[in-house]
Amino acid sequence: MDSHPWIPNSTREIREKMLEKIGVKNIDEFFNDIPRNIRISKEEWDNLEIGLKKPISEITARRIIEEKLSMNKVFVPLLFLGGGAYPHYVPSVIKYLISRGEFLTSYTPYQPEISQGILQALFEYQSLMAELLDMDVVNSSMYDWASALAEALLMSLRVKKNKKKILLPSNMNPIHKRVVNTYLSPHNVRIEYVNYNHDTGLIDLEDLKNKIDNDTAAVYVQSPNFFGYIEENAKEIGEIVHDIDSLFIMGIDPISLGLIKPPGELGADIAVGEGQPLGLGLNYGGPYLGIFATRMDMKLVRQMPGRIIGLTRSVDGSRAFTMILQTREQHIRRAKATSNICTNEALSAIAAAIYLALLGKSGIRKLAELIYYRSHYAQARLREIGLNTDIFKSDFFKEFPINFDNIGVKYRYVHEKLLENNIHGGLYIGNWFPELGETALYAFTEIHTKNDIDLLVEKLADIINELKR
Amino acid sequence: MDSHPWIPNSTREIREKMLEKIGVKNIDEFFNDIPRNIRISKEEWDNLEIGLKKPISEITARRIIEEKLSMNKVFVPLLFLGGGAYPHYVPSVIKYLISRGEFLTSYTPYQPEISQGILQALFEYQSLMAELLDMDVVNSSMYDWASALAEALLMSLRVKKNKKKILLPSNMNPIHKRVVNTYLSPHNVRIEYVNYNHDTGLIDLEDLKNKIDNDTAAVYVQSPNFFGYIEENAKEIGEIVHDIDSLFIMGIDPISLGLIKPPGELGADIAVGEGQPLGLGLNYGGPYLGIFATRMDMKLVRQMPGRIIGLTRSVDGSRAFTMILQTREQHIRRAKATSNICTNEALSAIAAAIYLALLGKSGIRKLAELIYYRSHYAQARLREIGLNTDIFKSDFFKEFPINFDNIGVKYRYVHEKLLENNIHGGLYIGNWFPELGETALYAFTEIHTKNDIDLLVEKLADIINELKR
Amino acid sequence: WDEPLIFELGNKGRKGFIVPEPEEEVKRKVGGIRIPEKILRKKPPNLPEVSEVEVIRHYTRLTEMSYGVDNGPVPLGSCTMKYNPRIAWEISNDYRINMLHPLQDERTIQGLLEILYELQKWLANITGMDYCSLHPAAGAHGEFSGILIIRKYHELKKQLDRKSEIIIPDSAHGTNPASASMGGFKVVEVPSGEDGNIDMEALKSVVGESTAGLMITNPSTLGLFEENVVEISKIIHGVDGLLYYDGANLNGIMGYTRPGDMGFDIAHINIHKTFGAPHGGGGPGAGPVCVKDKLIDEERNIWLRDLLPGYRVVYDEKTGLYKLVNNEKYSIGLLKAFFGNIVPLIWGYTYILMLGSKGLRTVTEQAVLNTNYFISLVKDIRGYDIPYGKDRYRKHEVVLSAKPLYDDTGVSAEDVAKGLLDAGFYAPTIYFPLIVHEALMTEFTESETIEYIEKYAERLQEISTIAYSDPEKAKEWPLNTSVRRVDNVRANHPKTLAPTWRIYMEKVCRKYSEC
Amino acid sequence: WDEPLIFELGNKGRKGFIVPEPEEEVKRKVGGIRIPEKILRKKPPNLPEVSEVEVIRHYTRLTEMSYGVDNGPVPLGSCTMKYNPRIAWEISNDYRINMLHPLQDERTIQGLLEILYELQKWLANITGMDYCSLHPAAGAHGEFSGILIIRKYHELKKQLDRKSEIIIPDSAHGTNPASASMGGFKVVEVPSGEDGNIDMEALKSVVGESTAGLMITNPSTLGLFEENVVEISKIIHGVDGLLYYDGANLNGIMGYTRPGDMGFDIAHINIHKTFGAPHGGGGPGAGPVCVKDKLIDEERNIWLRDLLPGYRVVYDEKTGLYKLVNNEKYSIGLLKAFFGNIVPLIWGYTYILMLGSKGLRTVTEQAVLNTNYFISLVKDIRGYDIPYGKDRYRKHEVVLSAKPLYDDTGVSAEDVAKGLLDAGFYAPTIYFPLIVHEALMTEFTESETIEYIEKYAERLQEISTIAYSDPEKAKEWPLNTSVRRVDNVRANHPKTLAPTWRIYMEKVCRKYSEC
Repeated sequence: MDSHPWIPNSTREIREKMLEKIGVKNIDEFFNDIPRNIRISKEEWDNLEIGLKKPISEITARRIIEEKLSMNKVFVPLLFLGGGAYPHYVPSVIKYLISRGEFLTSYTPYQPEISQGILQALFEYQSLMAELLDMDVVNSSMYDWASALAEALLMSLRVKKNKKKILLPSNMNPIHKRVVNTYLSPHNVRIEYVNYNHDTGLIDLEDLKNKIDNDTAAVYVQSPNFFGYIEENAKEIGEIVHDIDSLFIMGIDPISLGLIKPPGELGADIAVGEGQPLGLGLNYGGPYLGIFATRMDMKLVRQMPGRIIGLTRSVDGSRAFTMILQTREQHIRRAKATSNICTNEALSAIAAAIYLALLGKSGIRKLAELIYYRSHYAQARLREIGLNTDIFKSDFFKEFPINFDNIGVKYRYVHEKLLENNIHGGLYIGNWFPELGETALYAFTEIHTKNDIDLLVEKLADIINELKR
Repeated sequence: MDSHPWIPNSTREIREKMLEKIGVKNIDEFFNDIPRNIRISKEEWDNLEIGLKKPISEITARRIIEEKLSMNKVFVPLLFLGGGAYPHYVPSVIKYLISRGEFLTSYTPYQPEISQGILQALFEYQSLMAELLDMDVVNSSMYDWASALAEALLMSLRVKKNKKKILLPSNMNPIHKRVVNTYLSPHNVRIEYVNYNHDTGLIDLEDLKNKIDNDTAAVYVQSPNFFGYIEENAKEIGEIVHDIDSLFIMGIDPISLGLIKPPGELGADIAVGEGQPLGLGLNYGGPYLGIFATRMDMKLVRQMPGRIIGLTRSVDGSRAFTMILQTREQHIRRAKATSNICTNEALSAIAAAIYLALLGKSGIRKLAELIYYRSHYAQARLREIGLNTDIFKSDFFKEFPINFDNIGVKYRYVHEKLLENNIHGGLYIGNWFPELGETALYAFTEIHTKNDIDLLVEKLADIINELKR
Repeated sequence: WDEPLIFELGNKGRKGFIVPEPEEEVKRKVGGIRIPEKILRKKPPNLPEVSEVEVIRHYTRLTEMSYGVDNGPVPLGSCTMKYNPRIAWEISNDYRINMLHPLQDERTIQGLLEILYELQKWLANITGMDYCSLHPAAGAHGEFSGILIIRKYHELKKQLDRKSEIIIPDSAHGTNPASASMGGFKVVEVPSGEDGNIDMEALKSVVGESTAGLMITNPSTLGLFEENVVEISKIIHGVDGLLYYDGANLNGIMGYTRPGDMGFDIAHINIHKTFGAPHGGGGPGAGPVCVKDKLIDEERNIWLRDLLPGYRVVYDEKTGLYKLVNNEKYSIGLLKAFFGNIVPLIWGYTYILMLGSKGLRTVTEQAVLNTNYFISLVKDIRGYDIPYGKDRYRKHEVVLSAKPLYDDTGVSAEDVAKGLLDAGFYAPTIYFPLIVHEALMTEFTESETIEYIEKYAERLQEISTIAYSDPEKAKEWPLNTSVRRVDNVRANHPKTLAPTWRIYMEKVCRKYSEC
Repeated sequence: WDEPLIFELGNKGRKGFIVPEPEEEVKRKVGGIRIPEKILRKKPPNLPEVSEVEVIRHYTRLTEMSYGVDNGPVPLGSCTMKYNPRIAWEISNDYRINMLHPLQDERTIQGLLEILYELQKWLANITGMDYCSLHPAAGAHGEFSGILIIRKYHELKKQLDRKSEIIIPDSAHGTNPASASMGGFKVVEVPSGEDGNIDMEALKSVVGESTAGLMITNPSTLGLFEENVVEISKIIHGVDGLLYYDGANLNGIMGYTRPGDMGFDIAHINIHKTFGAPHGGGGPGAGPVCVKDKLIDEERNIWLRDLLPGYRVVYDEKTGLYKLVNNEKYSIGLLKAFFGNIVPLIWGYTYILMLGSKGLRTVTEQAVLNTNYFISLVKDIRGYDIPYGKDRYRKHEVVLSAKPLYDDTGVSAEDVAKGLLDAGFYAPTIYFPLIVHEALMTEFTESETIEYIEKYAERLQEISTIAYSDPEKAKEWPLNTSVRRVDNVRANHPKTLAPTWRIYMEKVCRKYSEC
């Protein structure tokens, strides 16, 4: 093969020089220890369908990929899907900064002296997130909300060693339920679900009190819950949980914390959440950012999963950053580690940190307010055209369910009609919550202007009117 | 006004602190020296149509601009326009590197000690370009080819002080002719045009010999010329020019120099050209890169326009880069400067340098060959469908004129039909060269695959066939 | 070079981003915020107040205080830090990827699904496996998936009660035992022999009824190919255990042999190692998991592929559309909410697309050639030793031992590492694998230049020379980095532990008045 | 920190980019390359042979050895180096701009034309002029346009033979006399008075029959508003001269007064200064030129706007389309091949769009406030003086004189500049304007933080202290930069002059065997 741009030593001259110095005739000799019967011949390998078999130019690759990308349809801003991932605005500053190669192409900073920049950036992420959550300790990222939640539950089982039950709310994200099931499946633990109040959409406190017991290691609350409604009784729930010596875990949408009391203030022992809204693209589901935080209680901290960066000093007394509490981790503790996580979502965490720095103290509040206003405006307008936008009677943040039972067709029909108008409607949740009938969850953020919402309302009104005829 | 992200001191507290320290009551006081009768009132100013009058969010701005951009139609790769700007592939490495803020946001490196990086990058541009051109001295950029040519002509008038005539080829880019006219208009100089041979498309040597005289300061040759044809007699022309003690100026397409003898080898005293093909986007005409080079002859060098970076030493003997020969320039020499140029196209020059480094010694040849092949393939195929692709009998590089007189309609009709098929055809040149009839210049580069060319041919064949019916 | 914390920057009232006001009509119609008082946040979070200018400058400086492959070699063994081609950066930033919602109608993302479909196929071909899921977010996530597949396999075969052990060699990555443990298995370690291969007698002695499976990486962390892999496979399969392939070291064998051919049932792949996606200072990664298909239960027609996590992309001949499938009944389930880590997957797709099978073999060849060239330069340097498999060629990496150096001079592997940093190089992985004393696990990958490899070897020589002449000097390294050696005791001491700024301010700063 | 030249990197046979092969059918049909032997290049250019990895690393390092606004203040007076908002970076990299050919059918670029149309209008409103052309590529290009407009004006009025002089104050930017000279005019300099205004008596004494026009920037390079501008305008117009406004210092007055209101006929604008486009280490810039319209020839109906260079975008009510117009008959013509420097224009458009009139006034206010705050911090530092207009407030910039320092200690403005570099700051423009001895022309713009301005002032104080105590030390600066002071004599000496690598190798290196 010709020399390749990514393989600088693949020239004939260099290869020969190297082989000579090593004292072998050809490269194949290095592979002689691979038993013949499990080797793949060059011919067979070269003919495997792997890429286009031979190296191609960037020019050709771009054309091939361009053709595929052109088959994707972008609906943003006319996309009203939420359900755990939200169309938010990503400031250009973030795209610029996380493109810089010193961050992008670096590894986990095992050598702190040469990596102070990225260590500081991650420490700042932890610190900024701690302020937003009002929690003390934040790790430097998990894969996503769902896996962070699952690890939080595993952690609570370690902390509350003899307790074998987990209480989850039935109004939590049903996708997260599946992830929790996967993570907890190898362990001897019972998962029970606390009902939600069908009137308010919120956790039924009575049901919680009935189900919580001494065997309960942790209770989880998602707020805003899957329906988008704010669990206004979170503090009370926390007290119930703590009364029985369980851990109180909260799942949050970070932007909502501009308006809603943070988990720390509500008494949470562990907080988890999805960092995607903080300056990460939708990217069809990843990479996102699992937020994981806990109180400054060594009993908790020592059981935390994931990397933690700490602020300390160098030998000559200047400020320095380094990875701390590594003895929790797999590369030291192996089978006894608090988690197997190694590669995390560090660059996403830095993006989120930049986002929080850009918005700052007042910006996060203003953003939450804007989203609140826009989503409630949407509710009001959709109510006017005869849709059932008030399934629940409490207050929501950025998304809410709309019931379409009264229009006489399946939601699927509405979805198709909207698609024809280049609008991607909300998330159908009738399969997960059959008790809610033909219901879809619609999300509204700062990217949805009044005009966008009015357009959605107009098209939905057209669909409804056409059905009436 | 609220504090603005780009104006960090625009908070009430900081403003007050500053005003107090200065000892003034309010900001208006700073403007008291502006006579009342020429001041604009706040009300009047605030209501002027400037942006949206009030500051807006990045989110809003993006939507507004997105709406406009969506009204632009991108034809690349199915765009066959040339005429001085060409659709070429821009490697991602270039886009990445010239986005880095240390280059992007820096100024002309007046302070060499803190700007060695950008100085070295520009020195490397000069040096790489010198190798490609086989010239000794290259400045660190002009605005574009046309203005570089105009400055070259002004320079030759300075070098050949008592000569007042310039000979230009009639087959040069007619847009460049206009720019030359503008630049030379204030000066007492005669511009004459040398005919081109209607058989070969090349400069008519006899006509040149007739027109050149002792008063001729410079003779310009563009190769490939405006028709895309290679001025194979360039060396001979150079000798004719030098025989009469004129300067020989060549205009080139840098990529063509992978295949074609460089101006240095052909005897050029000054070389100019357009750097846009070397990794710069089309950008509707700018920023581009004016290439400007000369021989290492202090009589020439001292008359060069533009910035030049040199390699030298620091006081302690280490290698260092700095701007040299600044006494030629406006900021020192003022009215006696060799040019008024100050801001140039430095970042474009760095992009071109990266491009040349990426392609390297063999890549530039391979690229030129590819373009040669693709454009000649297009010629062969278009000839097959009955178009007159052989107006001239010599050889071309990446573009050539096609005459449509035989299909019975104006070229405009063909253009419209192609547009309907989402193809942007070549450049109509019948207005500039009426002697060529309904003729358009079609360009083909590495971005035009065989399939793209076949598609163009197919659509043109359809148009022709439909006309025959 | 000292950069303040973002909390120390800024000024009251500054902001870095303008949040639009709600439209007047929107405000009017909504009326106001009706969130109950008891849940309304009163105290704003203590976020900084900085301008956009300050944000750009702050992070620009932090990047300049960091080090990645763009700056020079990052020869961390097993981490496979190769060049990250910038074309994939541009493509992965395309809005036609960034703006796709994970729950978007499948018919509207056919282009992306085609990319993912092809990537699944290519990875299966590269590994010699049959089916791949692109779901896991990282290597360890893939491992955990694999462990859960092993678990599910035995569960479906109704033998999980006795299948309680996973065998792992002592040279394995830490994630292997951790993953096995997260999967509820007991970890049984087997030692390596002098030749670097697993000690077969020891293996045989631990394999038995309770063996659920075995996890190895091959080539091992010693950079050595496990020569008995076929026999190992027979032994494990003999007790109906499954073989798991840790793909971290795939860069050493691509094009010469494949996990599927060696007898592995399950394998994960690190897109951010072998296939050129960047590591982002810790992540994101992507760790697809693949299986060699086999029938598990004839009656219920359950195949190993049915156990894969997340979603697979399949092509529906009938509709001509790509779609996602997930066997809800037998799949081990979801390990994260959505499809997978798309951005690194796009990098991997681009990398493979542009190299093809032929190019990937060149990758392996050059990576291995670089390793052995490096060995030829350092093997005779005083103080370093290359234990295990004395006369064998290495594949993707080599583990030097600085034990002789340490014994002779007291200069440790860590000191050597700091001596490399001091000269502007990144250090190898140190103190791993655990079976090598004073280990320096070094991997250059195919994208390192001969010039750098030689300079690196020269620096190791220099370090040796200094260690033998002036060991105290070696203990001082690094001097040229942005900070000197970090005080790890203080960093981890409960009294001074500062995982966030608020804790630092409260605990370290206020209590000890040290800020 | 020393980075080799790209020519010193690489290795035979390496490449950084794969060029595709022509398709087989293409090769077959073409047959071969038929370029005549005599013009075919035989010797390949001596370009380096480097891999993509090396290119990324080389330029990454070069960027880290550079300094821009992203790194800290670049207070070069009159250069107006303000923050370059990153949103415009993203927008200007959009393929729907990058891939538009300048000769593309106007109907297919309506979005871009609308942007440019609005920008023309906004710039006209900002400057109080009537029509703008976005054609010029830089400020000096705009100036040259303006001079040619003056020339054409007099030519059309058939008075060019006597209109041979352009009047320029002694505080003007170097480009002003250079542009006038390129326009074929004789430059007549007028001095500034003690108050910083033009010496009106001197002006009156040079104005006359031969006065073609006058070029000034207002506020001047001293940062002072020309208080007599209305009178000056009357004087120049009185002899039928035209007034040209150099827009470099527009940042000091936006929202308070406009060149059009002051009596100027022609003005250029630096998009890369006032309107936030980056300077890219030297360019690209964009220098639109605007005119206050007036009738030149009633009979032929020629207006000043008809003289504008390049193309203007107009909106055609009839078709509802934007289109380009150029008055071929009276326009001064083209100054470059195509429309204009689109990328910086897009930056400027975004900047103005996001700030609006109100925000632009805040820009001016803050820039001026920053200047005067800086003055309040440095005015009493020993060794610096602020000549001209003693009690007047400055606008966008201030010129300190280090003459007292130089007289007292021998430490010059250049030494001060190097002392700033040594502390990690960029230096002001030095030795300009020429009328100030040991000038330090300093402009922070609105985007500098108070924190930095204060640190900058502190450093000037430190420099003064050191200069008075240990002047030799000041001569040593800088010590902390990537190189020490550059040997300018050697750099410019014909014997050692090395403008390219080939010349360096041939002349300096081979002759003196110094490489």
